[in-house]
Amino acid sequence: MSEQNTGEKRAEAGAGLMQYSTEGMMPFGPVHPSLKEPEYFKLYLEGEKIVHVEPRIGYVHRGIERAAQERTWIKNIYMFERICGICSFHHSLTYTEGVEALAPFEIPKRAKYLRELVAELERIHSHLLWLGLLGHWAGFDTLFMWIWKDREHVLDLEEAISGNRVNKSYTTLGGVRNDLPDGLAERIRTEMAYIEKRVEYYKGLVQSEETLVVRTKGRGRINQDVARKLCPVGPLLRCTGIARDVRAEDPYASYGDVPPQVQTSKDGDIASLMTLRLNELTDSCRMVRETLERMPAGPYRVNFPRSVPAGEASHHVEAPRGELFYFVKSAGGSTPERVKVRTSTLANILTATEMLKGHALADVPVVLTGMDPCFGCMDRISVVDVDKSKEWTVGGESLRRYGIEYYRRK
Amino acid sequence: MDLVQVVELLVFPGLTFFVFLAFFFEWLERKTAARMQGRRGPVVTGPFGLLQPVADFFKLAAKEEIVPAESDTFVFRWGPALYFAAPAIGIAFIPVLGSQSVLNNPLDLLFMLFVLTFSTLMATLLGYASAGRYSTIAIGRLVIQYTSYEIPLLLAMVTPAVLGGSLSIEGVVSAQSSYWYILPAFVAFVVFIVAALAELEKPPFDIPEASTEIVGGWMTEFSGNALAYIKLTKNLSYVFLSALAVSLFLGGPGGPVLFSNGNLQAAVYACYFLLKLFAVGFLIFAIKTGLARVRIDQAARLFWTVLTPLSLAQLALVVLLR
Amino acid sequence: MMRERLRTVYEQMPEPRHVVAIGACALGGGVMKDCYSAGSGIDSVVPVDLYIPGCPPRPEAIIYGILKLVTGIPDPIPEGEAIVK
Amino acid sequence: MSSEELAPLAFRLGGTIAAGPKTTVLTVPPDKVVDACKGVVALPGWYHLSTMTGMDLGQDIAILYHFWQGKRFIQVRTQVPKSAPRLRSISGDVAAGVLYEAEIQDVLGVAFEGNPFLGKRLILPDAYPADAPPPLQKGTDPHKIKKMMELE
Repeated sequence: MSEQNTGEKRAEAGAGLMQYSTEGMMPFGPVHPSLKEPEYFKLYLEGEKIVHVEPRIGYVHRGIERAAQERTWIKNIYMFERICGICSFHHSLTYTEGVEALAPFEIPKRAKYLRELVAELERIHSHLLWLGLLGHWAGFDTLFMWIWKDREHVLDLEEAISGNRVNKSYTTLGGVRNDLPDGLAERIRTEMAYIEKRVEYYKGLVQSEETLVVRTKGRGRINQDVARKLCPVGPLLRCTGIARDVRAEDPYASYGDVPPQVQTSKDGDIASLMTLRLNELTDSCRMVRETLERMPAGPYRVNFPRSVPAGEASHHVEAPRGELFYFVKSAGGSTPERVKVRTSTLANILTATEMLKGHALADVPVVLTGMDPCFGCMDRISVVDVDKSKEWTVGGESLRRYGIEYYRRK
Repeated sequence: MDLVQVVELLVFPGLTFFVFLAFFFEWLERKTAARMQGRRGPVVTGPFGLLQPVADFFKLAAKEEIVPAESDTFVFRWGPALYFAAPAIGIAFIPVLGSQSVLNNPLDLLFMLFVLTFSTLMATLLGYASAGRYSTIAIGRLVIQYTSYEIPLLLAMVTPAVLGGSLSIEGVVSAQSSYWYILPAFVAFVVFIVAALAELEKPPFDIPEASTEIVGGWMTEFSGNALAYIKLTKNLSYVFLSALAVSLFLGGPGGPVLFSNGNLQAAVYACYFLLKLFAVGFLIFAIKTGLARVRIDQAARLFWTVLTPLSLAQLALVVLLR
Repeated sequence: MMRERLRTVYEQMPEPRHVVAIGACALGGGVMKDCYSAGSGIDSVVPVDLYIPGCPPRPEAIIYGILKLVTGIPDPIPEGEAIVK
Repeated sequence: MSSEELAPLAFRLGGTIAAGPKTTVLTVPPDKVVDACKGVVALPGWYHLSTMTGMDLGQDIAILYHFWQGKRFIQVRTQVPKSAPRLRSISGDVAAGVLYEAEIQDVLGVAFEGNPFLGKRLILPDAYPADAPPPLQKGTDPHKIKKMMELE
């Protein structure tokens, strides 16, 4: 890094950032009951109101992209799916489909259907997990317990299909690792009926439960212009009313045959994110059933060569949190030349800081859950106010002065 | 003060009895919440896990205690004892065996108000003394919450006093021999329960100790023995407020007379009291388990714009009726 | 960095305390062992009382392990003495 | 489809277009990259910047800007020499690029002028040795870095 030259520039850029003293700063993490992974948020408070947020997100940075360059193509599947525990299948799916795009092989149709089946099951469990966590972070532990109990049904299904609850290692280069076990289709149908029933119940619950409604309505609101500028992905984008879904726009696996009905909502706040995700749950249940019905017979896997032809491929899928992007470059050897991973949470973090601004401390957990953060994916970010070019040079008793100014302006 | 009174004060129906009730209430609370949430709750220690709260208390009390370097050591060390004293004194004024209570005073309803305020004040002081960031935020919330719920709570407590024409709990209890004041003062009862949830820092008003936002609230820095006593005090306050609701709105230990023997009848009165107490406790558990946490401004708005006018209207109605 | 913090937190914890290493990465680095920013086992930082393998371990495995810890904790071993069973 | 749309832009900036089955690659010189990205986001519907990739090619470092719409990607591509790895930041015009640029700065040592993270760490931990080369540059030994970070 050309360190010596960047000194001036650094000072210049630093002046544009908001700077506050540490008084009135509240640590939120790295280990905090409401964060499921170690991350650190510096919240600058004025009473209960957040004036500035500085997440520092690198406590689980591991260096996977570097390690991927030294492992064989097949070994990398198992590493990439461990980037994230919640959307692990989507990571391995994006990677394998990206690599398969480089090789002149047609993947069996049955394998594609099986991939969609497991991907949708994973979306169901991820969305349920999100809704439960939102309940927990809003102080509604009963909702949390109920939903996580229902989620176990889906995890059991995933285990029955692939052998593991979380890191499924189901997809592999050239297809999937094993066929659907006998008799499982019927069980999946019963469980889907159960999940659908529960989802209908939760739909009513989140709209009628007054305390939950006041905590989520109008919180963390973003509009379409902000969304277009900051490029969030997934439900965070769709809740503003922009109907973008990789599954529908750029179908992968068998989404061309069993397409989703893209759900949107208008308000762009946490309450609309809840209804949006619940609607997606219903849709996912439908897709799981349809995939089972229309699944063709035939082989579920073809042999894949150990070395992949040289070339570059970009591939993306709609993970539960939004667009998950992989860029794969092969030089023709047995290891990749470069694999670039862009996870959904990294794309959403800028929008999340925009959502947090001006809210009360009590809203932080709810709004942060709203974007469904997965910090293991995100590595580390320390976010600054990009829009504001106004200078903030404040020293020792900064916050007090800031407070006075704030009220004078009011 | 003779020996009988001392025993009454310290053992039955005084402190020891209510401390056991406090442990039982915690068990009941955990069990109810667990059943409502599809879990099993405590099952290991004692029959049905009944002794789990006791075990937890002693486990916590035996743990190493840590005093933060920046804290006010004196308050930090002795504050929990005073905090415990508030409900411990308060419960002595609750009639359990008939309409007589252990301690009494013609104006003890006002003293109850003082006890409730003192309890909150001690919590504030403890949080302040521990000098943590989470504690500081928490006591800010605590004070805001206190100023919001105090007036509705006061009005709700005055309503039965007006109905009974007495400012002593004994007087209110004995005035309810023909009918319970929950009937004419139902709104006041509801307001009292909601304000009690706020006083107890239970959902939806567990704002000062919201674990997902500010870790342990004003209790964050406490550990070991002090934390054990703070937790016990919270459970004791639970019992105390439920008992207050029973005395003011549900006729206290009053009910049909079954025995002419004074002692036997006292036991029957105690049973009546316990039944009503568990009913009120159960009501609070059920509300608490089924709700999400509101924000502090929403809580303040609820108390000031809804509950205060409601309780005022109730009081005016009661005054007009008399 | 994180090593020192972890050790500080461990030392700040009131007695009695036990460390449970859950998952392959906590045990010995797991699949991330060759990554430049990942450690290789938590027992090089704090003493571990119980290891639960798996990536990730099943909930039943975690419960089983902790029950083992609860029911089978040997008395504290004086410093310098080896565990002989 | 996007090739024709891109043609005037490529002509104006002196770039070349290569259309693949899924991706249209627009290669431009390093000083034109901001104009190229601005031009792409100005096309109707092409506001979404998926991510940016940095690649060590040996002598040069390639920077790829991935835009997505519908079934196609547009990849704006440029190369900077490894000896003087600097580039103008697109964060003023495409705000979503801020974090992606900062990430490339960390892992490959490319300085993006105008990025608020210039000279600051974003992805790398604080314990990453300051004198070690950026981790994704060729020839960096992960185990050596691990030793320097006292992880091994």
